Amino acid sequence: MANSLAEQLANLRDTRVWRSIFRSGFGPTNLHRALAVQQNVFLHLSSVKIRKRSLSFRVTWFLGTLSLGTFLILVATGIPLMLYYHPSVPQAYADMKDLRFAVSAGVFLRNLHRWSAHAMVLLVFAHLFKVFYRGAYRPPREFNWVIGVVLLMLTLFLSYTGYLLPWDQLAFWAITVGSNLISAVPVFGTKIRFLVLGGHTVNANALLRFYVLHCVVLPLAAAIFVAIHFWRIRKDGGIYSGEIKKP
Amino acid sequence: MSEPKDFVAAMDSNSRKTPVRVAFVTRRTSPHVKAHDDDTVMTFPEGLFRAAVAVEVLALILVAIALLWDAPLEGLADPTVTPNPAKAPWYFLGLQELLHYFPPVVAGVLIPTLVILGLIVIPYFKINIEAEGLWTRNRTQRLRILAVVTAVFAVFLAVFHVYAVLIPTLLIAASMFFSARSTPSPGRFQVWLASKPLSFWIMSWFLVQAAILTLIGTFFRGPGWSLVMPWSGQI
Amino acid sequence: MNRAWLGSIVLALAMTSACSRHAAGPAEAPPKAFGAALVLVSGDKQAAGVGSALDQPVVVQVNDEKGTTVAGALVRFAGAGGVIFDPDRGLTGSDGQFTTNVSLGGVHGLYRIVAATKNSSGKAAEIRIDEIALGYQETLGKQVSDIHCVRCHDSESTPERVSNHDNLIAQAHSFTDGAILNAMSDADLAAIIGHGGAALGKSAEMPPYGNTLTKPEIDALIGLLRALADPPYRPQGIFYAGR
Amino acid sequence: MSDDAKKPEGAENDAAVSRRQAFVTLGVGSICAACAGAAMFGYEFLAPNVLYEPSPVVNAGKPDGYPAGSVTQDQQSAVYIVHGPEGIYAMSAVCTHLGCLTAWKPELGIIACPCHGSKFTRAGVKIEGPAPHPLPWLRAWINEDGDLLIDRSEPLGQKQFVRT
Amino acid sequence: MSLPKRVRSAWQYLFGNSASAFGTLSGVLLILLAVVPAKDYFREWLGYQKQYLRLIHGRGDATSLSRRFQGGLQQIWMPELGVVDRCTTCHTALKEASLADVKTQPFRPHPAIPHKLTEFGCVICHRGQGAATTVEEAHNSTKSWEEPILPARYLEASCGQCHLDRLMGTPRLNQGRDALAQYGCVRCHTIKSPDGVTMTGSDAPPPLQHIADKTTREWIAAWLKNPQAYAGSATMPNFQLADDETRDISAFLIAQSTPYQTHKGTEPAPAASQDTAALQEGTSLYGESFCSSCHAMQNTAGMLVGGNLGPELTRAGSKVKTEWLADWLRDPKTYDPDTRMPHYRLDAKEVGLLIGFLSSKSDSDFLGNTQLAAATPAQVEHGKTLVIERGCANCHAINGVKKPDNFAPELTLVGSRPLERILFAPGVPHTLADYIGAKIRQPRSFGNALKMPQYTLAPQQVDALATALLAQTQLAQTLPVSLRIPGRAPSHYRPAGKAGQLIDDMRCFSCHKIDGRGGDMAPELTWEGSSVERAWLVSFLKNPNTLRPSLIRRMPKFNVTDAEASTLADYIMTVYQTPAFDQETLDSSRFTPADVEHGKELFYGKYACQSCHIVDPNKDKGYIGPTLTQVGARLTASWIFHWLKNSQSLRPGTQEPVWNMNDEDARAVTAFLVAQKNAPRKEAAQK
Repeated sequence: MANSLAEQLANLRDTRVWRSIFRSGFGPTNLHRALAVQQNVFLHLSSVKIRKRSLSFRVTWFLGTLSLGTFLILVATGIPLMLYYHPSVPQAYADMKDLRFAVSAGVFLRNLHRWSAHAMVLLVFAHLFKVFYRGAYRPPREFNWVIGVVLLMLTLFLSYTGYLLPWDQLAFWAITVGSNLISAVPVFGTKIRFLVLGGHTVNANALLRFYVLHCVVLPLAAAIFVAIHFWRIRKDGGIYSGEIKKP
Repeated sequence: MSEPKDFVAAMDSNSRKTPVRVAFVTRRTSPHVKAHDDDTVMTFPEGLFRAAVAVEVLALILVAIALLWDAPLEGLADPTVTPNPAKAPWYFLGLQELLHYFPPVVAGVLIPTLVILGLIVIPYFKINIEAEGLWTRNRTQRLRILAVVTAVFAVFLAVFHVYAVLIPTLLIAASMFFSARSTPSPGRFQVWLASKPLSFWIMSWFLVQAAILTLIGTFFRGPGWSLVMPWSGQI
Repeated sequence: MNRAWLGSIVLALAMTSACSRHAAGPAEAPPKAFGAALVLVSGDKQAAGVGSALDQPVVVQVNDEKGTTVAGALVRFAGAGGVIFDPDRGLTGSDGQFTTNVSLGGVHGLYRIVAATKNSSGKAAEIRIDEIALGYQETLGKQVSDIHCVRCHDSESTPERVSNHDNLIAQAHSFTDGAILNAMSDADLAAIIGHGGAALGKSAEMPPYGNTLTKPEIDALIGLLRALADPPYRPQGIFYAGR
Repeated sequence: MSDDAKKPEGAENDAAVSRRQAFVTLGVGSICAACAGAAMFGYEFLAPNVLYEPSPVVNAGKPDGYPAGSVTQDQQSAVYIVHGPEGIYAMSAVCTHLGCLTAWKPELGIIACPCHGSKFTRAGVKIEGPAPHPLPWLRAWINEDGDLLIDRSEPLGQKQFVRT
Repeated sequence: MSLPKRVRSAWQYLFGNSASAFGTLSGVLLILLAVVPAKDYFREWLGYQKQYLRLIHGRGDATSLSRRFQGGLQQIWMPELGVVDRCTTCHTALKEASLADVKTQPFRPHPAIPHKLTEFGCVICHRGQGAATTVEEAHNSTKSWEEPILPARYLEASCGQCHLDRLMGTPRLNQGRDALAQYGCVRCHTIKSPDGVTMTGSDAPPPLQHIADKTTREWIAAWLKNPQAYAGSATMPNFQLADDETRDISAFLIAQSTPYQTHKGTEPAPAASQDTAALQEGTSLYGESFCSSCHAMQNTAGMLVGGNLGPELTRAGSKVKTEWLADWLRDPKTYDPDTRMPHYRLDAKEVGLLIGFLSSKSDSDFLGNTQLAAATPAQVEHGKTLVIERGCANCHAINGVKKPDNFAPELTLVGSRPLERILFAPGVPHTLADYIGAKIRQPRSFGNALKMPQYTLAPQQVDALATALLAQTQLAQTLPVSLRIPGRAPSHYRPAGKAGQLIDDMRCFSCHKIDGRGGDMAPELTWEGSSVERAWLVSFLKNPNTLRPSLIRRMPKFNVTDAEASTLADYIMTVYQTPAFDQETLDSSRFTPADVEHGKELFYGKYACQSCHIVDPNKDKGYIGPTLTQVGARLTASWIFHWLKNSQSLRPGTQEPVWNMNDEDARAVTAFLVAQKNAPRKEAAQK
């Protein structure tokens, strides 16, 4: 049975339909393996071959991969959460209660989303420090470092805008405190705050703006920058795996 | 960039020819080989499996956490009642802690902007590219500069009573002085420290500082932003 | 997951032990004497709103075999359903009596509280005391009763009102008279309250209240009768009438 | 990991290869199973457990408000309350064709749908138009307070009148 | 193989290379993810629903119970009330009366109440969190919701959110609201009803502008030290003042006092009669004047006997000066224009007797150890500071001290006060109800510097006060106005003219209610003119004989003159007429003896009126209603007739049942009653 299933799968891979979608088949040879990466729009961002040393845990601690992992988890949990969320006052809070008490697995999704968000901030910071300490920011990777800093900012903004959405005391006051920081910016401070909040206080407008930023603008920007970041890894010579002492 | 170039590189028009990496040895770089290409493996499946394993470990941990602990949710937002203490998200608590000491323009704008700018310009610093030890050149002069900077900084922080920053700063400065010490048979730790460039020291100082301030803001601040112990149950 | 379970169990154990230690509170006074029997002095069959304190304290007395009072005997009170005693244990006074204030639980109905003492050989003697908690309906019934009913149906006079019970030829049933009232259905009671005694072949001294009281008030009154009944009222199996 | 690294690719023995293959199958299979499970549970998640919708039972007030011979349309709850010679009955105002809200035309004495021109009598029977069924009758009754209640949740199979 | 080796080889097998690690971890992840739907399946509420099905299984009416049972999440949604209640998900049997024997929650049926579940849901009354579906979150105070279930003893507070008026089924709420007014809570704390009416005090704190003429500084100091030591029933709280503070406040109060317009100049002060015979006579006069209708006094057994409208007089002799008492008894208004005490028109001898009697009611222990030296200006100044600090002027009129505004926190929304804003005293459980209770019971346990004084209250009163305060919620303010049952608007009815002056002079409103104004101690007089015969009224005003023998509180004799009685009677007969019926409907002169005889049969037979009323004092014993021996001289035929038909419409709340008699019966009984015009017999009244 298992054999025939495997055969059937193998046969499936040989069909025209399969080939038309995946272009290359799976196969035991390095050619197949190379094609699998090359001909996939996502995997294509990385190179076909990778330095063996850079795969060692010691080198990167996989912090970049993990950061991407949290981002994917956040997207995967965030979209279902949007189905039970209205960005309006005070309905947003009631929706939190519904997620907690009425929606099947709603509380799990929210927990996972929330904890992953914290994990992402932590991992991105860790990634930054790790990259710094192993010297991977140095030329020719200096621009990718800058993109990394931009991604750090995006991560912080994503986390921060998401913070307001539950519309509870924690959210409201964290955003009140945080947004008042903006008004400390010389000259334009209060103007920027006015624009960000869509008003003079944290209110329904602010909630809607944060919602749009959190669900559309920032994830899109992050996705684009992540793509550039990955592409630049390849272009800048692969994952930096340290200098090798001469044998 | 304005210096005259020592070489000219041109694109080869032969598209069938495999591109080869070429190293240009200029006047400003030494000719010895620092690194050479390593063994490579296929990204698929080896690299991807490893990435998948890493992400799965992460997912396992996060799912377990999500199953066991509920995300915090407090009462409905009430603009008339400020909870005491009102805290920002944890990653901003270091900033909030600074705000406790400095005026908003300094702590809320100047410092974050400087940090971001600093992070961005790091790779463009010549000194980092060289990656040589801080004390390898101009040792006395650099020591003098370090002493002055440390002193100015210490006075500044002491005036604002920012001991949470002052003490770690002094400790880092002390270890810098320690690494600069010329001892006949330096220990391995000292050798390791001495090999570190200035950027390492600045980044370490930033990391330690951010960690300490965030920890204080998260765990040691209670009602009215007063100093409390985490086990007192007031946070 | 295991660790969390383990942690919560440990925490729960720690908390229960902490609580139980707290509950023990001040060390219990050892009894100075032992009695053989407990006698109720006063305070049973009181009715009060749910969760509230009874108006009168409950007083019990400890006697020895010969029936003389025992001073310094330990009396403990206990009750289920959230009954609170103030205090819940103590030694009898020189008159052999022990007094406690009782607060009833949050559910309407009968509360059975138990007072116990131990004799010299450690055998417990106890008495059961019934108190009644009134819910919304019974409380309303009591208000109605206080205005319209008790003057004739309660044979006891208080400083605030003089009982009219003995002035009647027909002896009005006490509301606690479960032996008679339990046998009457809700409809019977509603009829006699609403139409008066004369309409049902009983004494005309019971006036009709059908035009005075509203239906909810009559229902509330019946609810009060059911709550006060002694022996307690046990409704026959009610079948909910579907639409 | 280090073992693998030392061996040349071709030297992998069959047992190792098949074991590796088995684990890969297990891994991919698990992930597929998780996705399938998520898809199945997705239905559970997407189907709301509680609804924020008005109750299907509508209180239409006292029956006295509907004089004999009248047809009253309750716009809010999309029902007709008709007081015919046999008593009061309730009828859905939603056209059985494609769900448009029909309207009572007092001057013609018919119920008409604005969307595709279906017309019904006051008993809900179709006169003309594309509507496949007559307008469904709804269960109506008088509660203890004397109010007329109408249950919109399911159509009645037969005629039913409330006598006042 | 040793264990570590085994472990190592197992590890190597499962995680040895990236492929096996991938496979193993995917499997583990799958299992862990399977916990998510499993956790959903073992939800608390699902467990309760299964438990319920087991419970009803095997009961006689299991079929109909299970037919009515609805599984899954249940929700009551009322957007206009802001109600999302999922309580019925677990409390499945709220409407199942046949489960009356089930005592375990969550399956107990709900006791009968006037409101339907589908009208208001659960949390509007019980509080707690309606949206929650776990026991802990729904019932207890949590981080996200600090509103726990309201304990049963305070449940009437929820009624008070809509019912701003007195409600018969909520005695505790009524008691609490009365206490708020009676103990002067609302004189310091502003408490507004949701309809915007500010609660006002019903106590009558005496003005202190002329206090020096009334009492001594020693008494003031001793009273301030502990008011309840002077009179156990005193509503003035204990401000827990130190000796030097009472000394200084008393100094200030005496210093600020100004003389009042006394009778001294015009009439000689009557001498207090002190001999035994006079004392005996004074005691009788005190009794005959029915002073105890308003004033209480301890009897020899230590029991307090009498009303609570006026102050307790057990130790009055230790308090007041005799010259002041003489003036007061002659006409209280000269000292306090707003007093509730009526003007008794006593003659000099009677005043003397009463002074003698009251002076004998002294307690040497009370003032025994209060010795005060003459006050220094510093003490007076300090006393004034204290008076301002303690807010004495909130209740008392004091020269030179204004009534402060917003002296104490406003309590309009105290029932919704966030716990975060509350500082709990040690040992007080962290719930709002416990906080309020503790605060009322022992205000100073929350800090010695607090201004709130110590009251002497029974536990039931504390619960009642907490209940009334817990009704002051935000929800009460925001509920739809259509749900509000407004309180009765305070009446400012003020009769005019000569009769109005008399009514004011005799302070009829202290006991009687007319047109919505006045006390509830005595019968309402709004339609008195329709009810009584003028001749009877005049004689009653001059010499009120008792109508209800069983009552302790009775109408005092004011010694009115003929002219005054006539004026009052004229006014009452003209103005206090009901629009409900015409006096002319029944002509009593057309009653025949046969009517009377028939009425008598009905009276004694069909209606058994004798169970509550007395017509023939030798035979009848009824004690509840007024004696009817002379009812024909007292009441008009039309009133009796309509009274028999529908008493409640003429005087809402009367104990007389609505007989709803037919016209013939009512006419006959009226005829019988109108015939009862005998003069009152003394022995009957005393029985």
